[in-house]
Amino acid sequence: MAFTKEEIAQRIAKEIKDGYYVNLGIGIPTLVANYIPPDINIVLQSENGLLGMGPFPFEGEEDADLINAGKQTITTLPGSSIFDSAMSFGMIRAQKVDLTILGAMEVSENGDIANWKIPGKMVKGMGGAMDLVASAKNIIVAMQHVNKAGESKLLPKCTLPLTGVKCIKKVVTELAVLDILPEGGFRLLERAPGVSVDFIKQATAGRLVIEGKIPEMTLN
Amino acid sequence: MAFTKEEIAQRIAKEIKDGYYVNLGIGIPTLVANYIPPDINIVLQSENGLLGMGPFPFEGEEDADLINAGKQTITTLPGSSIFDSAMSFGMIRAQKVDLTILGAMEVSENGDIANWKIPGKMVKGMGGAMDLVASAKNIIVAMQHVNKAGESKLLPKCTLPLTGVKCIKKVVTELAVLDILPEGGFRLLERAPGVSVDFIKQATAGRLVIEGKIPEMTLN
Amino acid sequence: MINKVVSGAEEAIHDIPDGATIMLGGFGLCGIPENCINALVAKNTKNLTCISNNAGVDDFGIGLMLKQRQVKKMISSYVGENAEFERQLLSGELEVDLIPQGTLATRCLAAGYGMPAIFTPAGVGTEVAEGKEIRNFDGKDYLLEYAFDADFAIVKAWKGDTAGNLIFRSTSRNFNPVMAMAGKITIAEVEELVEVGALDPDYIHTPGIYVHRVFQGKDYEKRIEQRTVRKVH
Amino acid sequence: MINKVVSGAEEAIHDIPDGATIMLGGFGLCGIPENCINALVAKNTKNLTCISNNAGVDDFGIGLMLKQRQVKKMISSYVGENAEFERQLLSGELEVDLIPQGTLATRCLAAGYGMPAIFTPAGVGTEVAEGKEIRNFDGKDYLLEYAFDADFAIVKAWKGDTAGNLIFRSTSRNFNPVMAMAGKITIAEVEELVEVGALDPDYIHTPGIYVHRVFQGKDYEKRIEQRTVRKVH
Repeated sequence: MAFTKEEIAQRIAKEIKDGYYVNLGIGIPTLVANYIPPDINIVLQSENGLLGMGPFPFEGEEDADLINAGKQTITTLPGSSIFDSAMSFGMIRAQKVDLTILGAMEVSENGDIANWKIPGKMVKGMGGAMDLVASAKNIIVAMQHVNKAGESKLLPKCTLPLTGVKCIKKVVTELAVLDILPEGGFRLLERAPGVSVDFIKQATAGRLVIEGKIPEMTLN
Repeated sequence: MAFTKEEIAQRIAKEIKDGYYVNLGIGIPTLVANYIPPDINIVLQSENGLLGMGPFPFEGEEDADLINAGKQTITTLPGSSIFDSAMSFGMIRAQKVDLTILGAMEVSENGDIANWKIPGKMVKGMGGAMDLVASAKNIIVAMQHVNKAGESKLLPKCTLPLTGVKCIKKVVTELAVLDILPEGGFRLLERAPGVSVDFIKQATAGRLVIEGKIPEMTLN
Repeated sequence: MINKVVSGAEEAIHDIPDGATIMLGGFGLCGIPENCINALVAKNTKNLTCISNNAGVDDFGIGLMLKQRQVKKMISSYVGENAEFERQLLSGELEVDLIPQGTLATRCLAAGYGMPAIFTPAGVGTEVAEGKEIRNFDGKDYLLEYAFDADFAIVKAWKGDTAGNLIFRSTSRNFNPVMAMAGKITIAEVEELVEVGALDPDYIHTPGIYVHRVFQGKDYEKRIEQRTVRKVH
Repeated sequence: MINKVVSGAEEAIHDIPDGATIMLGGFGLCGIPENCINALVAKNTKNLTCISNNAGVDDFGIGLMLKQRQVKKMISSYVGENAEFERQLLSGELEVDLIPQGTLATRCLAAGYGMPAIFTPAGVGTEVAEGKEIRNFDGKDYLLEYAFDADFAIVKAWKGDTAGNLIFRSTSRNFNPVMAMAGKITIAEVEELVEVGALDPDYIHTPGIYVHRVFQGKDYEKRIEQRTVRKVH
């Protein structure tokens, strides 16, 4: 059975280590916050200028001045800090953020990512994504393995305008966990429960590297 | 009669206009603060990280955490602000400071200044002087016209290691007020009461430009 | 102290001419200078180049200026919430320069700190890098990006004093302090204007030296773009 | 929150090896990390490269390390208050790189903000420019100056929480926040260590992400270098 979005988020949460500063992108990455193991201490960075992001506020406690990078009303946790946009991207560029998790439209086998523009169709802008992917020391992509038309999003080469080059380290989809080899290629690390290696092969357009027996993903 | 240091400071205070942000160097420039006309509002910047510097504290009210760029204990005025060294020099480079007043060992007729080093003798460092002279839109030098050996400090060319090039706009000494012409040369603007133009000529090694009758300096 | 107080938004923006380049603080609708935007809409200043992280929504913020066709060019990082914007862009009525959010912030910082240009890795290998100088430091490529040159910066603060010192509240800080440093003329509207001495010098976010005009704004709507809440359990 | 608390100066500096490059906050004797300096003196760590605006005085601050010959090289902007320093420099025992104060601060900022290099006009046309790349922007020359690369930054704050968030008091702020951002490992000693939640997030000067170790210092002398007072009239 392919994983749900919630399960992708849950699987990614296992990559987060005690003491990490983490930036979560919009979409599936946001869900990761719900699955942080209770026994580790981490801090969420929101690139509009906050360290120590907490959960959504209770109804009636929303504060228009307190939002995350997805423009959602949020709360802060004790020990949080607020700063301006220059410092926010300063700490991102200086690699003080340990892990960045973001969505993608396409990832290529050499670690390129496209997630900001569909020429002639969608012109929303890159926001902070280009800064994040250009600087983060560790980036995990959370996305569906194939798009709505059934085409693989794991490609030999991205077809959409790039967000960043050779920057993605790991991809978690509803089908598999894969890392990207230094020499290029998606190395299959884990498969969703009941999903066959052959099925993943068919869904992956880029070079897939399969070494030995591939275990099933577990969630805790 | 040549001016005293206090009188040099008093004369320079006349150059300060309402609404100015001013940086005062160590020595005679510091004295300028005592002569700001009471009818204008100005703000003193201290490059260690303060806008709105006030007078020295009363005895017993010194605060080790509150000093100026000369490491002297000071006070703040209502409306002051504290910032770090990067912002302090950021606002200096961005020319937000309207006027910088500093001392010099030598000034050349093209506006170069030397005030930080005597090779083999004095190695104290330039502190913030190089930043200030490289960035300030308006710099006035307050100094003695001749050194202790009786040699002119207004030269065709500086002999000491430079602090900055083509940056000084005006020089006020115990003998004269001079500005530096865009094409080079010290233009005599005012002379100290009773000091003759000839006396100033003899004390000035650089090219002295004298146009018309030179008035005496007045102090208020 | 130098007094920077003006009577209100109208006076604050009175000399922004058609064709000016202006910066507008805020992230999404959070911390935007509502009063000054409304005054620019009322005055119908035209052909503006606007540097702002976002472009408002159709009926609020910079969206109001877009609707009236006051904007010639937008320099932003993300404009996804504004349908009229997208229409004008796709039809070619509006010039748009989309740049990475960190590049936007750091080009403001560069202007405020007197640095003519900065280096950033954001956009290397993408269309953002087209025509730009690339330089390698320690094995990593960086783009050379220039400091912004804005005629006016318009920001919104929580508290300000008459000397122009500003304090921002929570994440409404965002681009406001960096833009406040970057304008040739900086205008600050504040929710609460106080006398000098009322703000602690240690906690000023923007020193008054960077601010040329300050006034107490009114009728803040502070609209929330994405109201998200959790259930009480 | 992530807990950054260590037991004291000894633990904080325990892994600073001989030959390390360290930054030390403070301006003159104001805001210097007294506890860590004393611990480095006690441990007698050798061959240090010290980046610090000043070099202390003969019997206080970095002067104590100089006296013990722990410092191989100083990178500073002004060292005028230290006779032992001048003696070691003139005799060639000590390497010294004197750089403009703003360049020092901005090279810290560059490190903390992930900018490999910055441009500054300070030092153009002087011996500071020797061997450096000069670039003209809009008719003005600038030097290319590189971000610092420091193994450790040691700063002194007024208050800090267990997550490493720091607040500085008055002009003891100076170089401390920019150096706190610039160290590979940043150590902060604070006059008062508080629990998370005790500091207002809006008024944090250094976010904890930049700080790796924090401890409550003790026995602060806070020596005054130039005690200047005015008469009561």
